Amino acid sequence: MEDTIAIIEALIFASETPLTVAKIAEIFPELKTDQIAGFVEELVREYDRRQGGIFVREVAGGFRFQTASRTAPWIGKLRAAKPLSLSPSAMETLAIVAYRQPVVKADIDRIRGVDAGGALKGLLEKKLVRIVGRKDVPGKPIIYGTTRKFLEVFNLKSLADLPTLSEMKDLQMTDLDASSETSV
Amino acid sequence: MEDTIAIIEALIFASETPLTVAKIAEIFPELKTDQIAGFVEELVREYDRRQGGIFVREVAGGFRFQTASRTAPWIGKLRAAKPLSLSPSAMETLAIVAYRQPVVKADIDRIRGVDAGGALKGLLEKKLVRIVGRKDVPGKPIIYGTTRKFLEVFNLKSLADLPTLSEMKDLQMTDLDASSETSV
Amino acid sequence: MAYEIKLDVFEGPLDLLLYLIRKNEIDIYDIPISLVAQQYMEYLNTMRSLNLDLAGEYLVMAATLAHIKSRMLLPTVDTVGEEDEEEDPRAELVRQLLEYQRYKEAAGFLAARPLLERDVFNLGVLPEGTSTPADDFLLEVDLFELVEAFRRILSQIHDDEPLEFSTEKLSLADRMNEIMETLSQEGNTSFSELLIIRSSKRLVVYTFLAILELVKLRMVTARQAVPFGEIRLFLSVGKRDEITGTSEGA
Repeated sequence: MEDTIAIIEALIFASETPLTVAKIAEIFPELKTDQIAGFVEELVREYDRRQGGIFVREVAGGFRFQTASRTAPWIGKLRAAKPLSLSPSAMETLAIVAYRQPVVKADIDRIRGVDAGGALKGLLEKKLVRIVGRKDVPGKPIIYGTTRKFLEVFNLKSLADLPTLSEMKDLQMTDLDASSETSV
Repeated sequence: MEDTIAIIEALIFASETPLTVAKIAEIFPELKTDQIAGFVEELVREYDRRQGGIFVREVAGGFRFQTASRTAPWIGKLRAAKPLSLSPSAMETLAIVAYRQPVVKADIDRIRGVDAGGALKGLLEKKLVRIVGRKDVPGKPIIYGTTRKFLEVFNLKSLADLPTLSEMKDLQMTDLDASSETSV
Repeated sequence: MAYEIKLDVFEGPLDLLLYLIRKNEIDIYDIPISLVAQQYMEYLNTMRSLNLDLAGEYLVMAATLAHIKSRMLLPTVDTVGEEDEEEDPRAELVRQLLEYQRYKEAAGFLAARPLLERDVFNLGVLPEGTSTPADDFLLEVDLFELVEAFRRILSQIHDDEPLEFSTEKLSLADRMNEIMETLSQEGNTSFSELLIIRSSKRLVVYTFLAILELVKLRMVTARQAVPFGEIRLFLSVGKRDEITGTSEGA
C-alpha cells in the first residue's frame, strides 16, 4: 500500500471528528489538495470493494470509519449504551430547523401547530441544534440552526446533501431505504 | 468477505474495550470458540498482509484496531489541534462572569458556593475572561469581565445578545415527549 | 381498511387533521369542513374522556374549524371564478396543513437515514496518542451550555438577592469592555471622541453611563488640562503588566 495512503488511513481512523481534506493538507503541506482527495478516494473505494464490516464514509464535510449498517443488530448486543432515539415531535422540530435554518422558535411553533419549546430544548441538549444568533427584528428572537453533530449523526455530507422538499414527494413513493443505504 | 468475519470486524471496531473471543461467543452462541478464534485470526492476518495504516492487535486479552506505529508522528500532529471543551465548573464560572460582569471573585465564589479560583485561572489562560480593574473597596478586589474572544467563541455580536433566562424558560414548556425518549 | 387509533400519538392538532383527511380519503384541497370538524370534535371528546391532557392548541383548532364552518355556511356573493374577490375560508388551513405535511415527511426522511449509534457506529475507543494541547487551541463550546450552566446555578440559590440580569446591564458591560479595550490599546482617549462617534441616542447614553461606571470603579481616570477643556480618559488600574498580561491581545 502506498505509504501516504496508509498514513491517511491511520489519521482518519484516529480523528475524533470526521477528518477533512483541508486538515490532512495541513499535516502534509507538501501535497496538493487534489492529490490528497485522490488518496482518500482510493481508500474509500478499497473498503467499498472489500465489503467488510467497516467502511470509510464522507460525513459532515470530512471522512470517518463507520460500521456497515447490516452489522447493527450484533453491535446493538455489544453496546451497553442505549441507541440514539428521537421522539416524533423532536424529529419534526429537527426537520423544520434543518430545512428552514436559520429559524426562530415562533416559526417552528406555527408550522407544527404546537409549542416546540420542549422538543427544541431536547435537541439543544443533544447538540443536534444550536443557537446561531438573534434575528434583527423587534424582540430580537433567538435563531436556531443545526450543528455539525447533526450532519454526523444523520450521515450527511453537508446541508446541501438534504433532499429538496419537492424531491422528497417523489422519494416517498419509492423505497426510502434505497437512498439511505450506501454502505452495504 | 465471509459475513461472520465482517460482523466480527465491525464488533472489534465498535467495542469500547478490547473485544475478547468469549464476548464474541456470547453474541454468536451458534459458533464454537475455536471457530471464532479462527475468524479473528484470519482478520488479523488480512490487515498484517495489507500493511496499511491500521491493524487488528491483541491487547489485554481482547482484540482491537490500532494505528500502525510508523504513523504516530502524523497522528501527533492531528491530536495537537484537538478542539477543547470547557469543564462544567469552568462553564459555570464563565456563565457568572458573562451575565454578572463586572464582577469580583468573592461574588462568583458566593454564587457557586465553592472557590472559583482554579476555574477563573483557566478562563484567564484561555483568554475568555480578563481582569478589567480593581474595585475601590477595602482589599481592592480584582474585577473580572469577558473578552472579545469570548464573544467570538460563542458567536455573539455583543453581550446583550446573550440569551435571557426567560428565553430559556420558553424552551422548557410542555412537550413531555422530548424528554421521555420514544423511538423514531 | 381499518385504522387502529392511538389517541396519544398525535403531534398536535395539525397532525390529527392530517390523520382525519387520510382516514376519510379526502382531497386536501377540498376539505368537507363539517365532516372533518365533527370528527375532530369526537376525537377531542374521546381524549377528554380518557383524561388525556389536551394541549390548548387542540382547542384553538376546534374554534378555527367552527369558524371556517360558519363562514362556509354564509351565502357567498356570486363571484364567478374571480378568486381574489373572496378567498376560500379553508385556504389558510390548507396552506398550514400542506406545510406541516412537508416537514412531517422531511422528519420521516431524516429518521430513515442510517443513524449514528443506531445503524452505524463509530470507533469504540480512540487509540491513545500524544494528546498535548497546543498553544493555539480550538475551543468547542456551545452557547446553550453556557446559559444552562447559569440557569443551573441560579436554580440552586435560594438567596433573596435577585440574580436576574437585564440586557441594559449587559449593554453597559459591553460598552465598558469596549472602552477598556480602546484604552489598553491607545493608553488614553478623549471623552468627546467616545461619545461623538456614537450614532444612536441609546448608545450615547450607554457610553456615558459606562464611563461614569468605570470612573466610579476607579478603572479609569478622567483628567482635564484646563477648566472647560477637553476631558481625557486614562487607564488607572493596577500595575500595567498585571492587566496587560491577562487581557485580550496583550
